[in-house]
Amino acid sequence: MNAQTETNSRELTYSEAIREAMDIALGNDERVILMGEDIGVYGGAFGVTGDLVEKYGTDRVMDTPISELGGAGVAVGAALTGLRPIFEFQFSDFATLGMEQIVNQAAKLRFMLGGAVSVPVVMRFPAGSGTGAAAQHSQSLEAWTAHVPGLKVVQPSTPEDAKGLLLAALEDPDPVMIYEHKLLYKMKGPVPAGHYTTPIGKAAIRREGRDVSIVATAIMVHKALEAAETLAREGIDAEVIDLRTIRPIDRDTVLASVRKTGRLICVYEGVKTLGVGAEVSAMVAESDAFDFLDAPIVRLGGAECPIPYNPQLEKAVVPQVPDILDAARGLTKGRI
Amino acid sequence: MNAQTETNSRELTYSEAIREAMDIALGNDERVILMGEDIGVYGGAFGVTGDLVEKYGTDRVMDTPISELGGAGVAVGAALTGLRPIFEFQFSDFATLGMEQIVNQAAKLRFMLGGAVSVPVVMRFPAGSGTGAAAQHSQSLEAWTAHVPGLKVVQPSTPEDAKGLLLAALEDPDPVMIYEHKLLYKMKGPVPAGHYTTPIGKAAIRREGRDVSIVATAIMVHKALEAAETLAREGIDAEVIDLRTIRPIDRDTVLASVRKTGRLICVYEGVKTLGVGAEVSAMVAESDAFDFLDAPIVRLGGAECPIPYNPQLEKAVVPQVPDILDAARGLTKGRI
Amino acid sequence: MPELPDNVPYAIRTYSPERLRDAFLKMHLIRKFEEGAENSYTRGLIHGTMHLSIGQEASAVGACMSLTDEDKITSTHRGHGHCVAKGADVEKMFAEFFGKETGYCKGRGGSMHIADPSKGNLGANGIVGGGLPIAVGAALSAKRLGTGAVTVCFFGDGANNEGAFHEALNMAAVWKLPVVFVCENNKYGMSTSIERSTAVKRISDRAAAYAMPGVTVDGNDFSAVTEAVDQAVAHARAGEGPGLVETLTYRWRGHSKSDRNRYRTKEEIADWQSRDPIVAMARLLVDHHIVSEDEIAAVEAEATTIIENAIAAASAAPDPKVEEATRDVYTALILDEGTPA
Amino acid sequence: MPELPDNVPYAIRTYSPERLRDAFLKMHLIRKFEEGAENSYTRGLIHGTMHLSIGQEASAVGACMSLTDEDKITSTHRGHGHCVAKGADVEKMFAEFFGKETGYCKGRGGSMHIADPSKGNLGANGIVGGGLPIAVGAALSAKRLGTGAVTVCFFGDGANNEGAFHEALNMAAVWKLPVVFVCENNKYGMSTSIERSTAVKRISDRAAAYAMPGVTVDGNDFSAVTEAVDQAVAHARAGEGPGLVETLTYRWRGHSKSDRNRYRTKEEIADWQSRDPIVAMARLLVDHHIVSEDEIAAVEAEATTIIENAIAAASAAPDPKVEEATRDVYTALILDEGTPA
Ligand SMILES: Cc1ncc(C[n+]2csc(CCOP(=O)(O)OP(=O)(O)O)c2C)c(N)n1
Ligand SMILES: Cc1ncc(C[n+]2csc(CCOP(=O)(O)OP(=O)(O)O)c2C)c(N)n1
Ligand SMILES: [Mg+2]
Ligand SMILES: [Mg+2]
Repeated sequence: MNAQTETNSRELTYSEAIREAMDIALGNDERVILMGEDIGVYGGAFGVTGDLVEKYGTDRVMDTPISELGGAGVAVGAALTGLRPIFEFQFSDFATLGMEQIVNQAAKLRFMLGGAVSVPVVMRFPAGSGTGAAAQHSQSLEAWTAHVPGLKVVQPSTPEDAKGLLLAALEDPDPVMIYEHKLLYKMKGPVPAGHYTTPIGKAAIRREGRDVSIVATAIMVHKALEAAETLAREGIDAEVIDLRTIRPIDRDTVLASVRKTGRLICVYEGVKTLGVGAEVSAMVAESDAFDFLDAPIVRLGGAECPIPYNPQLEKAVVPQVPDILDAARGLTKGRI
Repeated sequence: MNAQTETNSRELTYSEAIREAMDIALGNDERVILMGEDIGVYGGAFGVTGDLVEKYGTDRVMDTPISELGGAGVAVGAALTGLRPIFEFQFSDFATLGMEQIVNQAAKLRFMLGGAVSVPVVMRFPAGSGTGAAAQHSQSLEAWTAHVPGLKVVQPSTPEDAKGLLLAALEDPDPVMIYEHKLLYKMKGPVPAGHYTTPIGKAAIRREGRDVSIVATAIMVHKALEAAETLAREGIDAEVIDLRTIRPIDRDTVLASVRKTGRLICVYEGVKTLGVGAEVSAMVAESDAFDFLDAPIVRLGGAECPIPYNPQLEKAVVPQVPDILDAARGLTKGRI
Repeated sequence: MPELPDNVPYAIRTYSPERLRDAFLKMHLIRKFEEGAENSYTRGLIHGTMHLSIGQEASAVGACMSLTDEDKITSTHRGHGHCVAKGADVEKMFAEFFGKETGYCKGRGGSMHIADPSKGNLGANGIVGGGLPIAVGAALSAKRLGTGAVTVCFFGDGANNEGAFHEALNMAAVWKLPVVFVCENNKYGMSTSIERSTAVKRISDRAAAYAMPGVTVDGNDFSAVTEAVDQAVAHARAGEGPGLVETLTYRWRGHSKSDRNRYRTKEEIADWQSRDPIVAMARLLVDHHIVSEDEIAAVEAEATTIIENAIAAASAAPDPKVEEATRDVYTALILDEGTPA
Repeated sequence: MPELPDNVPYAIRTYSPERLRDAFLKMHLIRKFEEGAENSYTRGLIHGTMHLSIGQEASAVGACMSLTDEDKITSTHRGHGHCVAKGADVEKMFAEFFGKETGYCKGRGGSMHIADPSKGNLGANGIVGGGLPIAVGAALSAKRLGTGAVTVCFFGDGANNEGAFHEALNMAAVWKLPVVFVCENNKYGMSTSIERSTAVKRISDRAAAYAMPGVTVDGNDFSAVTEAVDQAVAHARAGEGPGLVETLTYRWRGHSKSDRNRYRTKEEIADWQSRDPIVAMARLLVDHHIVSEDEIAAVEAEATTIIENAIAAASAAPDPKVEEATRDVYTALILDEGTPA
């Protein structure tokens, strides 16, 4: 953050930061509209849209019927013809109903039409577990869209990035999928005022370190940082990388870190098998950074089960700080 | 294959083998029904169901309306209440419409209900490129379902396995997703007569070798075998593993091979990023087989683009034999 | 039972005093269950969310009157009432709500997934419209296996705009399956009124798009619900295909706990509260001498006791073991070694 | 043009001889395009699949009569006709069909994705029902941006059972958007007849489920199609909301090249062929002295020449470069460095 940023920034929650980004976009650009279930007078299931409908009216902050496939498709069609829709899936789990439009249409239209069109649609996916809402309301399926060429996919972990990435997404001519972890909505952090963008495709090094690289996404960034503090007291100097964008992944930043530390832990909430960390691991294992690896690449991902309702169980099936500590200690044991 | 197998086996195409499996199942078990678009009098878009409707009637070989979400959901509900449906998505691309029922319902019902129910549904997904049907009819999205706990996911590469895995899927109490590569439908191979099952969760070593492990799925198995013949003439002894099941992956077989060869190439048609090979690579990189690796793990996956229509372009964006040759030569250069 | 004249309400004519008293008890159980749930939530005992059906009791209980344990239902996120109506044990329901190992889902599912397959309840569903195709599948099983069972598929007015609604009703009609679609129209899908979400005024008018009978009834009138659903169930059971029944009702509470009720007025809520389905049921039963005024109070007291005991027992029940968090993902993970060919 | 009496068909009353002659030429162009496509396929020039619309020309051309280049259409897998009707260049269409760099999609899309955004054609679609919500989105843009444009959404009888149909029509109606849904009912979705797939006989009857006007017309009667669609377009353009027009027509060829036509009879095919929409159009134009018998033949000859030239030119056009296979996935992959806050 530069000096100017610091002067202008206030503490906002993650959801306030997103709302501010939408407010700025709605104010600056007539083409921007918001669409989603209960984003109007209700203010959104997680309160993210808040009272924007009062400021911009129901023509620009549109409650949709409960029609995820159709709603997503309307957003795609609108983006194709001049609007800049921001479509909210109320829970990312419901996007399972909209995948056809996201993957077959939004992601592919430009390519299939030989470059004749762009689809500047932004979609928001409240994701993740921790709210006691059980298996159908707690998934982290970002790996699906991150697997699909034509889409750009981001997972902001801080209020500042939540705002900056949303504004970047709106300026991007291509479809951008934004996964927001529900437990982050109430998290506070400094957010610069006014319009700014956070680059899509760039990871952030949240903590520099020499001994082990921890590449994390979304809420896991905070767990990694917490673990890094403890590790520091034990003499283990962890570098924490916040991936931020998971399609395209910032290869350079990840590889540079691994070349430096020789050890890699990938931490993500999605199911371990074929979750985002699988790609990070494979990307490193196929690169020239492989030769710098001093130890196997550890992945900490969600357990191989749906998210359980019971809160203790719910916590047990996603990586926690002690898991990161164990992994880092194991990797560095007797080696530093 | 044992002696008995050889006696009883005939040459069948992959699609004949699947049809034979369905025929046996329909004949043996009143609870088995087939559902899908145009699987009756039309015989299926790829002719897989053939004339089964004539033998078993429209009550057991049911043409559905063009309603993928609803059709998949009906199959789930029927499986939950006593039937054994085999549901065909006409093209795997259309399963993007049915993901809600596959992922939120079929995969999770047992877990969410604390083990009170099982969902013995089988779904078939004709997948892959090579037919000139362009971006919306050529995808390989098996990584999506392979990411989802509660599902079992297979990708048979031979007629024998196509039959054996389908019969195994029907005996399995859990939902099994079967990805069939369209270009394999016409491929011939020996298929044992009568009822038998191919175990879900077990990879097959198609060719033993010492120098490099090639872990491949579906049609890529054949390209890998073709490459291995050429490599053998160059003095490179490749081991070719056909993954067969991609959830759960047969970790033991893969790791044992890598421990032996020290080199790994993953070959798959799905988009490289977050495709099945990402998991294979990460699984090896996090295991004790890591210490046996003499070189980076190479992944050969689909290019980062939708499948183009033009046949030269279409071919160029998925791995071909020369790509496997290059990779194997590169990995072994000066080392064996 | 002697045949009663036509001006006597359908339910009175059709069901024994015991069945009617039981239905009345169930309505009270639902009300008390929901109040107990709300209270537990307020006391911080609940981690997740919940959707209360207070005000909708007549619809849930009325719709299940002619169903046996062989008949199936599929339910929704607002499913506590359907579950009680289909005969569930409220202690096991509370245990689930509290995330206990003794709950219907062993604490894995919670409020949105309570199911009771032994009684034919295939479960609540967290996905709006998710149960619609599943219900059609259950009806397909019944038809193919010749069980004679009917499936009642509950869903809300909001769900009627999901593609799954369209696909499910169409298939049910084309294949003439024994399924009855019961749309509990409580005027809102979360905050979005039917006027703002749905192109038609009466959801039952959509039945014509599937060439099936469709009817709208007062969902707070137990007898009216029973009459309409029973007829549709009989029709389905006779092999004449599916039907759609819309029950007009109202949820007194917010959509869930995050609801500030900004999309509706206090007057509207009060108006509907003045048409309490339980009060109406009590009047019906007293008017037709099924139960006396005294017994009315006794039934309520009985429900209160049952719920209090259920909450106490469920609270004391053991939590699931954390080591068993990933149990029951698969029925059989033991890898089959394959059979020789 | 002097006002003509009511017994003169709508199209004759409404459109100039030039427009009518142009429509007739377009119908021929579609027929010849399809025949040329089929012939190319038979000669092994085509790698992929194709869906021919021979027999459906009146529906495609009739439905586009009142549209300008600002108005949009969304089309289907069976989209060649819609594309020609909306003014596309048949040479670029063939080039696309042949997978050439000069094609509408630079050889990346092929038959199922031909689009011509410059003329308002948002494209064919390989996903049945995929274009329905997209059309509603285009109509939303038109309404918000005040362009006055109308979107015509083509889809088939098979597509009417997709959830997307339901969701799209409902949203279009709730938001009163300028979109006209044109269902080309050719009796089959692939092999599945409307009787076996659809609970209603007339798809236009489903319009009532969205409180929008619905009408069924003879899709082989150019004037009838034009009259119905023009009225719906005018209604939509006037801000009165969407409409549904069902055009009854028939595809003479199989669904695609793998079709053995087992699900329909030779007699049925012959019967529909005897009601050739192009022959009917010729009769209409001759009867009303728009063109003479001689000119009729000249129009057909003109179409033949245009198509022959287009095929020749497209065949000679360059293939895409293999090195450029992954071009145009993104509009901008250059990573924005972010703006300072
Ligand atoms: C597919 C899907 N979309 C959205 C939601 C979020 N959601 C849960 S309940 C609800 C409202 C449902 O309305 P309705 O069907 O009328 O049932 P009611 O809550 O009124 O009983 C919404 C939007 C969901 N759970 N699933
Ligand atoms: C979602 C989806 N399901 C299935 C298909 C396969 N398919 C292509 S065309 C077709 C039939 C469509 O019928 P209809 O809508 O009547 O159009 P028609 O072919 O008759 O013009 C089918 C099943 C598809 N392309 N997309
Ligand atoms: Mg409701
Ligand atoms: Mg058709």
